[in-house]
Amino acid sequence: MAVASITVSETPLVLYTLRRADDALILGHRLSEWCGHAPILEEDMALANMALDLLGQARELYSYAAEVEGKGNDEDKLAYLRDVRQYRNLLLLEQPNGDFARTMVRQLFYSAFADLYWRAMMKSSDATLAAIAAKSEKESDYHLRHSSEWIVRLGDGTEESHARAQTAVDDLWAFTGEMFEVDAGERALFNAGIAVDPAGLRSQWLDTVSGVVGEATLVLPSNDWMQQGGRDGRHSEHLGHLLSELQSMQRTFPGVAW
Amino acid sequence: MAVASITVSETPLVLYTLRRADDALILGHRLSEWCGHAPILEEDMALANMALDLLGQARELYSYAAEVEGKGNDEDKLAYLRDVRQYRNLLLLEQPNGDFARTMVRQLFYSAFADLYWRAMMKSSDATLAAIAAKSEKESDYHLRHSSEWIVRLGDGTEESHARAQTAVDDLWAFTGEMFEVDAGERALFNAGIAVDPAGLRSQWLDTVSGVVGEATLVLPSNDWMQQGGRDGRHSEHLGHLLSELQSMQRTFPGVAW
Amino acid sequence: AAHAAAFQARIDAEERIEPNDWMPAAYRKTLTRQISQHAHSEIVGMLPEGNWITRAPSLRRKAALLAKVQDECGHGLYLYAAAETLGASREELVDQMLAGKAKYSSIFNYPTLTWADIGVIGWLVDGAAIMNQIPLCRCSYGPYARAMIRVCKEESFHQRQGYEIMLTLARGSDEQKAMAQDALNRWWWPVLMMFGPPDQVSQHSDTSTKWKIKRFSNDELRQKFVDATVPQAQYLGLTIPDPGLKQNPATGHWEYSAIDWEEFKQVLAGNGPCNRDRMAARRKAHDDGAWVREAAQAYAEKRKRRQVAQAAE
Amino acid sequence: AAHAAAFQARIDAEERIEPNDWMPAAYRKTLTRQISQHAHSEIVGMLPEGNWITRAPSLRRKAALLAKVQDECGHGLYLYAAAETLGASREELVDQMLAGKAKYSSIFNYPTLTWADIGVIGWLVDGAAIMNQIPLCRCSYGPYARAMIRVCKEESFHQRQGYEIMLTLARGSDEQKAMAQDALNRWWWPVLMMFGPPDQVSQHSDTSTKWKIKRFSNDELRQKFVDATVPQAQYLGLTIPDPGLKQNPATGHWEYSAIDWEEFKQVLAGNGPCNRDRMAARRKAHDDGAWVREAAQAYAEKRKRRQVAQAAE
Repeated sequence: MAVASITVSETPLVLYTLRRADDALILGHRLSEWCGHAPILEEDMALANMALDLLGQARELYSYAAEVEGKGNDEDKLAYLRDVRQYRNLLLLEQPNGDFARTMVRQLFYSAFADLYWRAMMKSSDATLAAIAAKSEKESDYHLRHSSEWIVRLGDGTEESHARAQTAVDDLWAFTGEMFEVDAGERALFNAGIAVDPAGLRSQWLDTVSGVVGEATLVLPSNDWMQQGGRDGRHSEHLGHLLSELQSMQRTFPGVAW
Repeated sequence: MAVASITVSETPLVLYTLRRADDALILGHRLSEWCGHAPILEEDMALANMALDLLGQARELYSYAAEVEGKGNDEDKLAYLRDVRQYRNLLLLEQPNGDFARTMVRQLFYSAFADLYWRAMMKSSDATLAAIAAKSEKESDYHLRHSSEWIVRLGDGTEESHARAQTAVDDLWAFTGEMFEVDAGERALFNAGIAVDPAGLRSQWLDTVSGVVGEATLVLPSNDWMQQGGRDGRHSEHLGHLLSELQSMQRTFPGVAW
Repeated sequence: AAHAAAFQARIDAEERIEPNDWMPAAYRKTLTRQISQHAHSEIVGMLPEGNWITRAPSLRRKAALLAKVQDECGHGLYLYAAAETLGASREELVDQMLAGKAKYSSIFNYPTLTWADIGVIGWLVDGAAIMNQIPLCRCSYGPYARAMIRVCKEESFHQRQGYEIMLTLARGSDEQKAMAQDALNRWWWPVLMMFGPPDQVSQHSDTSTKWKIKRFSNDELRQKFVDATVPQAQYLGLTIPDPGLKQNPATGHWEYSAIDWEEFKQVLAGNGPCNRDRMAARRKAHDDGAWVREAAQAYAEKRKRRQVAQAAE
Repeated sequence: AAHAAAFQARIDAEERIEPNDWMPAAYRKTLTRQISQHAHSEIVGMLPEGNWITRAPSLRRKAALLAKVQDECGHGLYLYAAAETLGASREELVDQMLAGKAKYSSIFNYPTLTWADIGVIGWLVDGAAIMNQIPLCRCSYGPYARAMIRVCKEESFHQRQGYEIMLTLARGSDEQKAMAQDALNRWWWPVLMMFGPPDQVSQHSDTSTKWKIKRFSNDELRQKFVDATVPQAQYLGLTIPDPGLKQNPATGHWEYSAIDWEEFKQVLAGNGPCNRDRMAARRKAHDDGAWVREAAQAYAEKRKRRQVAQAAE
């Protein structure tokens, strides 16, 4: 009987790195689904750009997680041979693209966080994470600007685009709280100066997002209930379908090089 | 290195049976995608009924193919461990569901054929195929009636439903020719009284389909170009995606019982 | 008042109330709400299991799962028909649900993440549903009672199928066993919540009991379910995720830890993992199907006009 | 007439014609058609490869494929910009394509069935495109020539990537080798057709040659391609699916069997395996994106009005 999925020794640093790698891969994968289907060619370019940035981040983070783990895993094993319950990405990032407004709202919510997060992580005592952060921060800054510009255009565009953008904000809002949650393992990494506490980024994140949403003549929901589970592998039903596609080749042809 | 896909010793009878099994599985799978999403609850029931009939046919046909082949394969190995180039179904049947009109036109085109085909196959000199035919003919008869009734309702319903039904007819027409094509291996089976030549069913099929389409105030396209390839595993791009979903569990967890 | 007394006397005598019989407005309203919520639950309940039809790991399981989900749709149809005998139309009831004004069972707001969830849903969710529904086969309202008899028969078939999926996993590879345990861990507490709030805080129960719509309290049914389920889990070799679970040597009952009713309230209020997805899926099916329903109606009207015209010739 | 003579003299002297220069109407028309068809091909060409982005078998390949498809989109953009210098708007050109009135390369009407098709497209389809496009870098029309220089540079990078995918497969497992051979079998003849009809029946070539838009005949380029490709296939250990293929000892050229031009004509006429799917995908992207384009325009107009209003204060 062949082995199905790999096991990962999830020490705090491995798990921490893996969670960020999964974030980048899953959002990058979602963005790549637009390729060839965007509303204008310039957006085909821009969405692919953002997807490529995120795939690049994912590859570095997976490689580092594999290195820290030291059990012979590598970027591809970590990406292609873990099942849905082993994935640790934020629920926000696995949500389907929906229409262009939904894709851009997802991007705004995440990039506004990622930009602050990576900037803070540039001071990590872990040199590899600090280096990844420096590159990722520049990329997130562009993603944030790009998605902000679109949210303003859509929100303050036509009646239809306004309604679509507002629906997207309402539907995705409950997934934003998870970005600021941490567990005990992560807390230990803050104390070691390796990681940063995202709770400290929340008010600045809210300022950024409120600013964009306000300029877009949209409103943030008043419902404060926030959904969680992604960090522990309790995902929505969407991720399993994404993975069955993402992993189909590696699952069908196990153990060969491509 | 684990084995990816099985190999099948495609003697004429194995291949012949496998092609019909793939037809039933792929169409059944497509119909099952509607489950929970149909326009009315009665159609959720009806589409699931048809899907179940087809899954049942697929299981009997795969089991028989495996028995004739005699190499230790079984219905699940044949369904879950062949890749896209090994699948032999008609291109018509792998086409995405699209809207309800497209699903029903696909069903009409195929059932009008299947009903005639299975009726003729009831006289097969192969007792197993004759028995499968007897059951399948009854089922196809219902599928034909059900889809015919819907095509008439949609074609002769509203302007919108008429336009959607006509588009579906136009788009799927080029896939109907493949039902009547045969290769040398199949021809040998006709001569042995095991199989029937579908070419002989074509004019009756056209009568049935023309009658329904005419009553629906729709028209058949005048373009006579017909697309082929499914019987030799040259599929559309849609089948690969269908299989990555259909096979995901067996590919992820090879060799275990469920 | 004479009507009311006669009505209650019939109830007390275990007679069945039928659609054309006199009944109190509150009885009608309570039953309409309960039956339609039950119908909505069957329909929304198609979605979590439907999520695995295209990925079922064998053809036999695929066919069984599809047939099961189809049965649920059938249950929805009988139940809407039963509600219609009380004067509410299916369309109106469905519209209430799609508008978010009518509830369905909160259990369907949890996601099916692995194949083992299909086993657990059959084993525990259907098991709990049966526990709730068996007493309803003796409900005072005839059409509902008769619908429940048919539903219960099919549900116990589903429950056995679900248990058999679990058995296969529990006797399978290490990964399969882990998958089964994980699914049990995620579903156990939500399933216990299916029996509703604890008796001290439960609404509706008083009149429902008087009218013999409800025959057992939430906590009684929940206890019955736990007592039936613990030995099944033991046989499977799975651990119920409740470290406080223990058998009371005096009563023989399995006592379980406190339930997190805050989660229940949140899910009920719309804040569950899949509430948005479920409603979105049902609304999309409804909206995408509008042109089909319109076409069917337009055709039926045309046909009628033609028949009238022909008859007039 | 004096204009025409001076124009031809500049062409003959290998001077570049620039957008504001005088040019014959037929030259403008020919170039607009050719450049826009080329642009459409880049955009439709995103689809067959795009079909594998979500399923690429390693993260490195996934990133490379996505970057490649993005490059194709970029090529489409430069080429539309080059066509716009001739007075046609991108919108108008795209509308022609979506209406089925403008062509794109028929090769993109074949499906990508396995991962090896991604290798073959890079190796052969891009290889054939480069063969066609290198002479265009010296095309008489400046903006087109400059666009082609950039395109060719990127295409040869893609071509090497594709060959490297093939090499990995050819040195891989038996299944991978079979996958590579199968892809070659399916793509070989359609790729040879990319050079267009044989010289005896080719249209447009006379004036295009005179105007130095076209510098080699279809058959010349096809032969050059076959000669370059046969040794590459040999190195991979793959068999070109042409039993008649043989090297002419006198000329050194690899002679190939007759091409099935009937298939070419059918695909060109809309009867290829993916014509309908490709057009449907592009139309859907266009239609689904309409509200986004409208919103962007509405916002730009609002903003302009606000700036005018502010300036007036």
